[in-house]
Amino acid sequence: MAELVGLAEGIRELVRDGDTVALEGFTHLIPVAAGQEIIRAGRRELELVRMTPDIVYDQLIGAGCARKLVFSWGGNPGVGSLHRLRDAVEHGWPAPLELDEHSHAGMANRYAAGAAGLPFAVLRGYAGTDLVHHTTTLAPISCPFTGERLTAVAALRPDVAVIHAQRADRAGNVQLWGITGVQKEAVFAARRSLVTVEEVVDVLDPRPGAVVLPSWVLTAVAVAPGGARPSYAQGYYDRDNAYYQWWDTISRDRDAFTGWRKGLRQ
Amino acid sequence: MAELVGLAEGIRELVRDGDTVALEGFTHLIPVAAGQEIIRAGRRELELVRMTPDIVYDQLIGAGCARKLVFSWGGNPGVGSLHRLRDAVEHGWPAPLELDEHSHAGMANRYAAGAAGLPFAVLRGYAGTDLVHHTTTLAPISCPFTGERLTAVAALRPDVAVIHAQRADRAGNVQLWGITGVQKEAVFAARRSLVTVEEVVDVLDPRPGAVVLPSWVLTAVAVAPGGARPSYAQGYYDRDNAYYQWWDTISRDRDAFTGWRKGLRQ
Amino acid sequence: MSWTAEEMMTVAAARALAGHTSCFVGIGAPSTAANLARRLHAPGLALVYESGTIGARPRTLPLSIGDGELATTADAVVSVPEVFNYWLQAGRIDVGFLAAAQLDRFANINTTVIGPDYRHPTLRLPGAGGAPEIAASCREVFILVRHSRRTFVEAVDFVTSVGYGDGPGARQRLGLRGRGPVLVVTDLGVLEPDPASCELTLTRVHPGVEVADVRAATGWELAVAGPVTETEPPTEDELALLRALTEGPVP
Amino acid sequence: MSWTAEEMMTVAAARALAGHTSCFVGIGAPSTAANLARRLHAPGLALVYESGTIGARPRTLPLSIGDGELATTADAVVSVPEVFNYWLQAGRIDVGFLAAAQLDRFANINTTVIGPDYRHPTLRLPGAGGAPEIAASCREVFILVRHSRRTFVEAVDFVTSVGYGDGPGARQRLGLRGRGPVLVVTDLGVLEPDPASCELTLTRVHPGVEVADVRAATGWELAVAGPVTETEPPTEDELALLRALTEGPVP
Repeated sequence: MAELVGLAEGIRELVRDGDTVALEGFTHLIPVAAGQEIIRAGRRELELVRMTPDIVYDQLIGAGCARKLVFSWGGNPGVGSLHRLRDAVEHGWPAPLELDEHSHAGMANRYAAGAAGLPFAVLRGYAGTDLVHHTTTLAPISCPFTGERLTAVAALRPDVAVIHAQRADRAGNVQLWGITGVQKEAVFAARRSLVTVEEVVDVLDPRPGAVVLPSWVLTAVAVAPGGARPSYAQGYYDRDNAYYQWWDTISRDRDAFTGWRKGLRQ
Repeated sequence: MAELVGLAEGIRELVRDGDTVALEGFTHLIPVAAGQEIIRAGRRELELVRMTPDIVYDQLIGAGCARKLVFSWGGNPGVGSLHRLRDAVEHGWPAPLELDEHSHAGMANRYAAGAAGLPFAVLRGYAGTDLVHHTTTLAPISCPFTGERLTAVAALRPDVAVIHAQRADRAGNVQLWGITGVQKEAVFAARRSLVTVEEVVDVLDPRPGAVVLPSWVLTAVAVAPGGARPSYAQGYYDRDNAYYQWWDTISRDRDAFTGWRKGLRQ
Repeated sequence: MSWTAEEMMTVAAARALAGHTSCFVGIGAPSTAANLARRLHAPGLALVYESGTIGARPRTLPLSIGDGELATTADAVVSVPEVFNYWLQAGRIDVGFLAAAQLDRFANINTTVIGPDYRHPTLRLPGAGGAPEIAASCREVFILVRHSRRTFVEAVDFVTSVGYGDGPGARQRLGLRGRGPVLVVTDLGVLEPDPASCELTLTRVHPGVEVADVRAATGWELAVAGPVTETEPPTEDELALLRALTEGPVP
Repeated sequence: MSWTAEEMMTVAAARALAGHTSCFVGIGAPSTAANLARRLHAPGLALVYESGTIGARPRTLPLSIGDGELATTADAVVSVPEVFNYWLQAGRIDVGFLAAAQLDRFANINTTVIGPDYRHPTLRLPGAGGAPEIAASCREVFILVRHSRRTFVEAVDFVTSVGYGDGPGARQRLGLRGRGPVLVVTDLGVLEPDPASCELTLTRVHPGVEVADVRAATGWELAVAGPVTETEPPTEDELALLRALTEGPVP
């Protein structure tokens, strides 16, 4: 059963130096507060996994938490580049960043394989692209029935997955709705999981489109109101688009970023 | 876009002699009216696919519509045997029935592969069982990353899938809820699809747990109130348990069955 | 208060669920036992049915694994591919409950055909259903079956679901990740696999049953544990709750 | 009424969606064009976004492919694995819209890195996202991109998404099941693959654009169709609806 924990405590217990860590949330419900708590906790040498590394991963990378990035699309959505990610890749600042790069379909299937307890997934993809030359986590595979050539991708098995959800009940059952992305797969693929929620309620009344993750498949739940800002939490708050634009200016400059980083410490 | 058709017309157009036909519905929303319409249409040499062949498949098999059965569990749920299925397998009456037999996990993954446009799926399953000696639609496969031995199952690609749902709107968008089983996968795996519904409504207001199949992924929709009886349609009617027990007595005896079969004709 | 052998079997199985988090349930006696356990000592036990209902809390015994009551009371209803891939195969479920038409000394199960020829069976049974993967992937498996020589056979006619295969090491060689059957509860007693030989061994008899009765109902030379204990008889509470369950709705 | 080259590009792309059932949409110009098409001539066009929103009818232009407006107005919201496997990969989507940082004469696309060394790029771009499988699996692909020698290059630095590979037969050899890019709409005109050579060929220029302008903005020796036609200028209706879309909420 999931333990109800404080956010700082939960992050310090569940995310350790050197871990493979997946923070998921596809534009919606991005676990930003949890990501910034990882920076505060001073974690190092993380292998960061995320389909769409965006602002919070730019922050983690700029803060020097990451050794490696496993991803499929790294940008500031609707705005432009992730400057800290680019600085790490283009100039090795603050440290070189190893990449394991896939397509969205590949990453989604890697999580799904992990969630299903399989070592790999099969998809139609990658044929003819240069992605095949730059990752060791894909391989050709033949259909044993038709002989067709397809692509196998290695399962993702993060040490810990972190997601944000709208709410939990007192037993630690979690409910999220709206665009629910790849969060169930990320949690199921991981050895440990932490879910931050907007609020704890008595009863999770059913909602159209809701995904429910029972307490017994989770490790910990932490209340973190506004924990997805500047992304949005459907039914709670909208995306803070100005922050995304503001981040573009802060992150362009190492000094401005360093100032932001210092301000993050309590 | 899905065409709104009459049930008899829809079945006659979409289900042809010799077709591979999947009627799905996991205990709930079994398309019984559609299945009986296939009997009325006198279809022959069908390859019938269904995870849980139950009364309606017993009827189709007894009526001589089937050449082959692809399945994972064939029984009268909560009651006992399917006597027409047994008579076909044990005594070749009214005709021998070829079997392609799997486990539920295998069948579910075969549909999922078909739905995803893949020729096969991979699972942990079948190792050590005698199922491997009696079907050509499974094969060993090795993980290209870890070397682990797993099982590949061939995708199902029925010519036509038939399911029953609670309702559709006038544009032919379909909504079903409650236990939704493997219906989306069956429809997506098939080349053509027919959905029978309890009713047509103006607006499909969202419902917790509902699956929506847009009109543009379906071939035809037919109104068939009570079309899942004697199984149930959540929100409309309960399972008619007496029918399941009554069927046990009718189906035990070839003459009693033949009488039932004659009564089915209009 | 008197009770039937069937009731003793169900109560013994329900008791064995104490301390477990989740249970993959088939219809019939397993479902009754699991629902009894939730009312007795395991109110938090998550029932998972292969129809995709996760954490169902049925107020009455379901008529089938896809009963509407399961969907209405579940924490979540997921698709059938999802329940098998993400929940069962991934090893997320503690206990799987299985029945058997035939069972051998290594707890291998047949629910497919009776007779030597698969193509021309003496008796066609329903088949595999969810059982092979339940047997492979649950952390532990409980088998619930009535004791008779027809069921407890020297060799099963068809291996539908693997117990311990041909003995020690077989599960590992086959890549099966769960522990396998740890408990066989019958209407006569309880069998458990010997830790060294994996052979099913009589460890308990139900009240009023003699070891000789169990031997007589077993189609192989049954191994018997040094001390065979006797099952505690059903308590009044257990029987009252069980009968309320099997005889009608519980509020 | 006057218009910008960007507006002409979006209108031309929206027009090309006529007669299509479903469209896999990326954010930016493709999303604007697809939403314009729904307001103009294709009210039934099903918009599918990689966030899993199926049949979204956004009342305002989404800020991202995961905008809440998409979820709120969609026929269905499915998981990200599902949208890629069951909807895109299965070949269920008519048209996929792609952008490009670099594009070659065979419509191969780079959105990964600029520079010859992947490990040490001159410019790190966002990467693949959904594009490789959109390019592989949609029945047809439209590419929307501004025309410049920086973008229309002799050879892309990295093949992120495959157009026609190295020419005729390449898609078949690679097992790609969609037809590939059938239309490249730019701010200068429209390119289409030559049916025989698969090479992108200028078939239309937008009003006021000369063939020489397009040649000058293309980094390879551009093939030009026998008759190059001129795009119909945007109508007042098209411009009014487009501006209402890009400038604020539409009721």
